Amino acid sequence: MKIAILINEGPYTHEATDSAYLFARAAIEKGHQVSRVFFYHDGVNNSTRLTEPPQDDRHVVNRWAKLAQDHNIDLVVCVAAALRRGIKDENLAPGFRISGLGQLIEAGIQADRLVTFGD
Amino acid sequence: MKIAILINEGPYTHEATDSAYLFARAAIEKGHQVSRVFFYHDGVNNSTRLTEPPQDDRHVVNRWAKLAQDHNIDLVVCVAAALRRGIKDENLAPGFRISGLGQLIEAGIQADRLVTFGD
Amino acid sequence: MSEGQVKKFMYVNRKAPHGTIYALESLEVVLIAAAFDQDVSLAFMDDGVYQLKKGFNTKGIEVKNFQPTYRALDDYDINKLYVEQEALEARGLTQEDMCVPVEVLTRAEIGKLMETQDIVLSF
Amino acid sequence: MSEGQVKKFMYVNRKAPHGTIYALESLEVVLIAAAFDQDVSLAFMDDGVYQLKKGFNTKGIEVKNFQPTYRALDDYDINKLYVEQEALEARGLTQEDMCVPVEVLTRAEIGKLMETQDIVLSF
Amino acid sequence: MLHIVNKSPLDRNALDTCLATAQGGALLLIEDGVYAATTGNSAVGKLKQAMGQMKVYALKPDLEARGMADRVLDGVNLVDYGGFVDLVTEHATCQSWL
Amino acid sequence: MLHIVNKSPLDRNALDTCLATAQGGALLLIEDGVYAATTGNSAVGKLKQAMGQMKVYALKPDLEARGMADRVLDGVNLVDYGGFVDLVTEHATCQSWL
Repeated sequence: MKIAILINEGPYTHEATDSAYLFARAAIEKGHQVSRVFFYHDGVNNSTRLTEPPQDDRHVVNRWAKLAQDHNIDLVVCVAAALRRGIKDENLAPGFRISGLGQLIEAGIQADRLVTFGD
Repeated sequence: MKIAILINEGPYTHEATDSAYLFARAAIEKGHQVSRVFFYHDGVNNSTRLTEPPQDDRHVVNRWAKLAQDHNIDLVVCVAAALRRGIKDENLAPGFRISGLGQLIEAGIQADRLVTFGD
Repeated sequence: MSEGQVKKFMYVNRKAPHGTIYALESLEVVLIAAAFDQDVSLAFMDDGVYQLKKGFNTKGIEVKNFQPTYRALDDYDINKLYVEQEALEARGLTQEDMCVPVEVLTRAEIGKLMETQDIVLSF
Repeated sequence: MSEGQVKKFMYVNRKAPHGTIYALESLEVVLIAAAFDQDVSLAFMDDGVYQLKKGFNTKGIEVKNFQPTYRALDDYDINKLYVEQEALEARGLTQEDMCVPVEVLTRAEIGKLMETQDIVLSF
Repeated sequence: MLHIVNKSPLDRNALDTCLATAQGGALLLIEDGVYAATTGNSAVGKLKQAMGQMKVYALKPDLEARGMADRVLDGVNLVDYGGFVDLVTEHATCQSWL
Repeated sequence: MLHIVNKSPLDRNALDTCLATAQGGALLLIEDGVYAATTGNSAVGKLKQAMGQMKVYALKPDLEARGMADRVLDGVNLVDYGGFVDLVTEHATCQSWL
């Protein structure tokens, strides 16, 4: 099945992006396709290349980028939400792209399921 | 009176930083001194120089910086919380400085009041 | 882009305005959604009904008043707005307090509508 | 740095662990506070009592288990930990479920203690 | 002391816990917390009861932003940000019930 | 449809509204929502009542992280992330009660 994911909260502060990541990985392991992850609201903060979590902690941004690269997931960051919060090409992590809200609606139309993670 | 402020949430998503700003401005207007604003948790996101809110909206980061410059307020961003969330010298807005949690405790000791704004 | 498909999208709003940005950013999604010629409906539940309370005056908190945008929804052919009856009652509000025309439904009725959707988005 | 002053700091924790980072980052503040030779106490209220529930096993959610840090508090001479009795009861928990020694107080008793503080910090 | 509540009484438990914990003093409702001070809200019973023990204030700019300034419960004192500052300075400590 | 609740039942109203709205289907408790599935929690009455109309699941890794995996209410089905995926694919739609 083709599954799309919406993430509404940033890294570390809320469990949302962790739950979404573990869900996405499990979906792929079960043979499903995760077509797109859309980052909205504070979720855009998952895409900054500048995070440096403690060494004994997970690296939320990098593991999304790695999962996306390995399994061809389109990681889309909402441009309007990103501008408000200070995410731009200059601090965007590799593997993410900035685009419009239309990409969320499109993901909903094209995927078989859309699952939301937030606060 | 000497007043310190703690802000636990980022710009735009929560009203916390708006309330804190309007409170700080009113305190100054009443002749009090706002000695330090400490940004913790997602509050560190108030210090990125990269935000570009819609033109008809308030600019949360810049107005903190301006208020601080005009009234000698020490804007301190917690280093541990900032590293986790991708705030570093390279994207730090002018007027803010990154330092340790000790600055929060010190603010509490030295100020007459400490007021917290968050979620 | 939409491949000619029409899906039923429901946007569920349960959060108060201003305290958080969800109400405003949810509205931004809905406006974009209108361009995709999908079947769009909005449900306002719990504190979400406060989003439609007439008479926002945001000067004192120095933020933009986004309430006029709700009145623009009809221009985008978005006119299925459902408001939870129990939520209104618990907050001392009535249909007349709403800034746009809405249909008042019980929670159970909203639940039944939800079952008929292809996509439910919650903010 | 502390100018020789000793103030009474109370840290109020009302949020569940893991769902949000507040529990962990609050603990980081408390550890730093210890270095300032202030009078420190911690109150755990509402879902905050879950922060001390014995037996965290965070392998499955792949985050660091910060519970051992609570057991280190005593090494920093932080040993005034108050837990809300009503919160424990509403959650089916008892003092024996806590991972560190605590004093169980009613809400009213915590309220009285709060009145004796110089600084109350809430996360 | 001054107790500050910024959460809607029908969404979260902050007001309930605040009222059960506070030993007198004052309560200031800000942000989404101001809904607790509006007539017809099912939380007003609790607030009325609290008024016996503590003075209750609500931030007017937050009420106005939400279109609720014309339905404030009798006995609630409205303040602007300057009044908020005064409440903070008049009380020795404050606790924000986040 | 699948209803997903990630909030503690004693902190927010998400579970209450979900249960009052859902027309059958399944309920999955994740993140802080898993506390609703633990014995002795004052919300268990509601959950037991809901079990008459819908199947109830809870995410085991979230229960374990919170030290609550050994006190799960009878009748609650534990799933891992793979089971979460199955629930999403088995139901035509899902709603996250944020």
